[in-house]
Amino acid sequence: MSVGLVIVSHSEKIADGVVDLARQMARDVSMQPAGGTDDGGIGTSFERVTAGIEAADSGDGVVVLCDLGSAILTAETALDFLDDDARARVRIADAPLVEGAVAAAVAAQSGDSLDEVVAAAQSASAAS
Amino acid sequence: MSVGLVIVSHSEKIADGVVDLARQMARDVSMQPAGGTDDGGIGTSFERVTAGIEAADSGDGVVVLCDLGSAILTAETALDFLDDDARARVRIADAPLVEGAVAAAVAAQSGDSLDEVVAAAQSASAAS
Amino acid sequence: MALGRDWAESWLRATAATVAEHRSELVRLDREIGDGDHGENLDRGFTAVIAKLDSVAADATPADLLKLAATTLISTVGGAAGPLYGTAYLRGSTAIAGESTLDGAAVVAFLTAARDGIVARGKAEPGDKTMIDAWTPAVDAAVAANGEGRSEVEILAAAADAAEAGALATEPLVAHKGRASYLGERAIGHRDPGAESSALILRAAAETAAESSSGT
Amino acid sequence: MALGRDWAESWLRATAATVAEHRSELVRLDREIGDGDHGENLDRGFTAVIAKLDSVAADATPADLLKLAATTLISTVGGAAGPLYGTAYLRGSTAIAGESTLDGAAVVAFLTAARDGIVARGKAEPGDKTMIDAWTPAVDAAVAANGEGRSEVEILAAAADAAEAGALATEPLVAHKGRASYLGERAIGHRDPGAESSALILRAAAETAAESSSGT
Ligand SMILES: Nc1ncnc2c1ncn2[C@@H]1O[C@H](COP(=O)(O)OP(=O)(O)O)[C@@H](O)[C@H]1O
Ligand SMILES: Nc1ncnc2c1ncn2[C@@H]1O[C@H](COP(=O)(O)OP(=O)(O)O)[C@@H](O)[C@H]1O
Ligand SMILES: [Mg+2]
Ligand SMILES: [Mg+2]
Ligand SMILES: [Mg+2]
Ligand SMILES: [Mg+2]
Repeated sequence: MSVGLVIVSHSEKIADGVVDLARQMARDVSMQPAGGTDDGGIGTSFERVTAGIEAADSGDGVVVLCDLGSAILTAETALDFLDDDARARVRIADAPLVEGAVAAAVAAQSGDSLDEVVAAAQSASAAS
Repeated sequence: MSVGLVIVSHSEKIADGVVDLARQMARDVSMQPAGGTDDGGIGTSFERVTAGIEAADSGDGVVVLCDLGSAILTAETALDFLDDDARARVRIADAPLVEGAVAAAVAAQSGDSLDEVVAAAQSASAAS
Repeated sequence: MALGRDWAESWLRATAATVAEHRSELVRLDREIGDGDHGENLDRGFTAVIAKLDSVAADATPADLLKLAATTLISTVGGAAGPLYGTAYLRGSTAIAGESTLDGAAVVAFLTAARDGIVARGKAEPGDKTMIDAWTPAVDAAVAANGEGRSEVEILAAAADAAEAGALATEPLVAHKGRASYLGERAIGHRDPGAESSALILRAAAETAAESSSGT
Repeated sequence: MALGRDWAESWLRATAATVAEHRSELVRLDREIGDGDHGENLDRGFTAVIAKLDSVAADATPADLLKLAATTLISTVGGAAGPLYGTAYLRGSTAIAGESTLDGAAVVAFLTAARDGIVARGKAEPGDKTMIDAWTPAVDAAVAANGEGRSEVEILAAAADAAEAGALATEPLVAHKGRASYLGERAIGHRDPGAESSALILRAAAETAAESSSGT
């Protein structure tokens, strides 16, 4: 297994597209889009984020990438509702969404540890 | 008028979603998605980028935001093919795609100059 | 007389009503320095809260109702206000867990924990032009009123007055958190929508408290 | 005998053929350290180039054909190789503009300008594990062969040999440009797909030059 990713965006299209893009360089990584509100509008969904974290978690850890500040607030709230054991395996990366997701996906595909995948996301800058 | 934006992504969904997202905070800015290949696959399209720049250019300048490195190569090539006059009004921002686009859109909406919009994009970091 | 289960329910219903009434004003404020959805977000959220109130057991505590509001807002608001108010009600309800009626100290405990929850979630400081700029003066005023031995109703009225003043006082500020922070100096002259909605919420608390203690 | 319009057309057709033949090998290399589309990208691009060759005027120069290839690749490849090879053929064609046949100096001028175009576009340095690691030794070998007074055919053969060696020599490198740079040390042991396709392109140039000068 490997570290999984959750892509939290205000836009369903962005989250889905980031998964498509990162998938090209990471065929085997569990990547879950969590974009848009429950009804697909612009905003974030606690349910989609929570479900994404559960689906991405194979036991090796989950890295959550977010677009704007309120996506981070939603992701942090989702973490609060996890049990301690699950929460210990989840990290919210301080990284740009698209660029961080691709870097994290490549690291996860290579079997990197949770901390390494977070570091890969966070060292991703604008397009390289 | 105001500075226009072109959102260059390897994914049509990402480019479209970024425009939707940035639109919320910038109702009047010309924002053109240029995502995916000519047939909508994952990749970048010289034609879509060129058309995006033309459509976004109202005379006050255009800021181009890109996801990965090959998107920048495509955008730079598109710039090479513009006439000198048009090219002088276009800048490729060294900024994360989603976060930079939102910041740039807000600046453009406020009537900022081309250089100011570029600076806004480039000072955008991971989610704030 | 005291603030019990019925007051908590009245407060939530009155909040939904005032949010619906001020929906377009909140949208307008958020359009000026944000994305224009704050009124919709809260209207959606509190409408969902109201829809759940009928199924609450008769022997529920105020904390039970406020915790239900918390989880419902978290699930339905869709913007920053969802996790922020959700965390506020959640932490606030924890602070008064098990109490069937709230005295002045309990009201202060609730407001303090709610404000601390918003700070824990959003990391904003006073002066950052956020809802904290309504909540912090509200908590200070509540603490002072309680220290002077005032009633629960008076404590909530003092909190609501301070929150309104605090919301107004966000107008000259530059934002350092949330979407308005993208605007830099251009946020000056605009009231923070979350501070405004916080003032509405606390005014609803004060008014429903006054009504329940006058026995209406 | 000399390298004229017909050679340029033969080279482009041979390139399309060798790219199609090695398509899955290029895909495999790109899957190991990139996104796995390099073979498809080039196959799509050169197929589009070929489709345009029939409409080229009989009195076209080599530069005219190579410029057509440039703009077609830019429009159709869809990956980094599009702007990179497009810029290479564009700058290369500018360096030999108007010449109806290419002597050794012209071949060197073309290769040098093409390589410089890739560098101008992609900002890669030798050793960054990119197509530049095939092009730079190829240009160096071509310059040397021309300095020794060798024929155009020999110059291109020397360039192709050097490009192949350069592509092979990318295997132990860490990438500093392009997608493979995401992999860090894990790119070690894998050949750069763009260096490999560059070697194929230059081999096609040498082989078609040999054929056209032997009069076949
Ligand atoms: N980090 C934060 N800390 C405290 N309050 C915040 C923070 N971020 C945003 N807010 C509040 O949230 C309000 C906006 O809420 P809303 O419109 O629902 O969210 P969004 O920005 O996601 O659309 C702001 O007016 C502000 O009061
Ligand atoms: N900045 C660059 N400079 C030179 N060559 C580059 C650069 N970026 C990528 N390349 C070359 O492009 C090749 C990949 O091409 P391709 O697969 O078509 O692009 P993409 O990465 O967009 O899928 C790499 O193997 C490398 O040789
Ligand atoms: Mg809003
Ligand atoms: Mg919003
Ligand atoms: Mg590729
Ligand atoms: Mg590609």
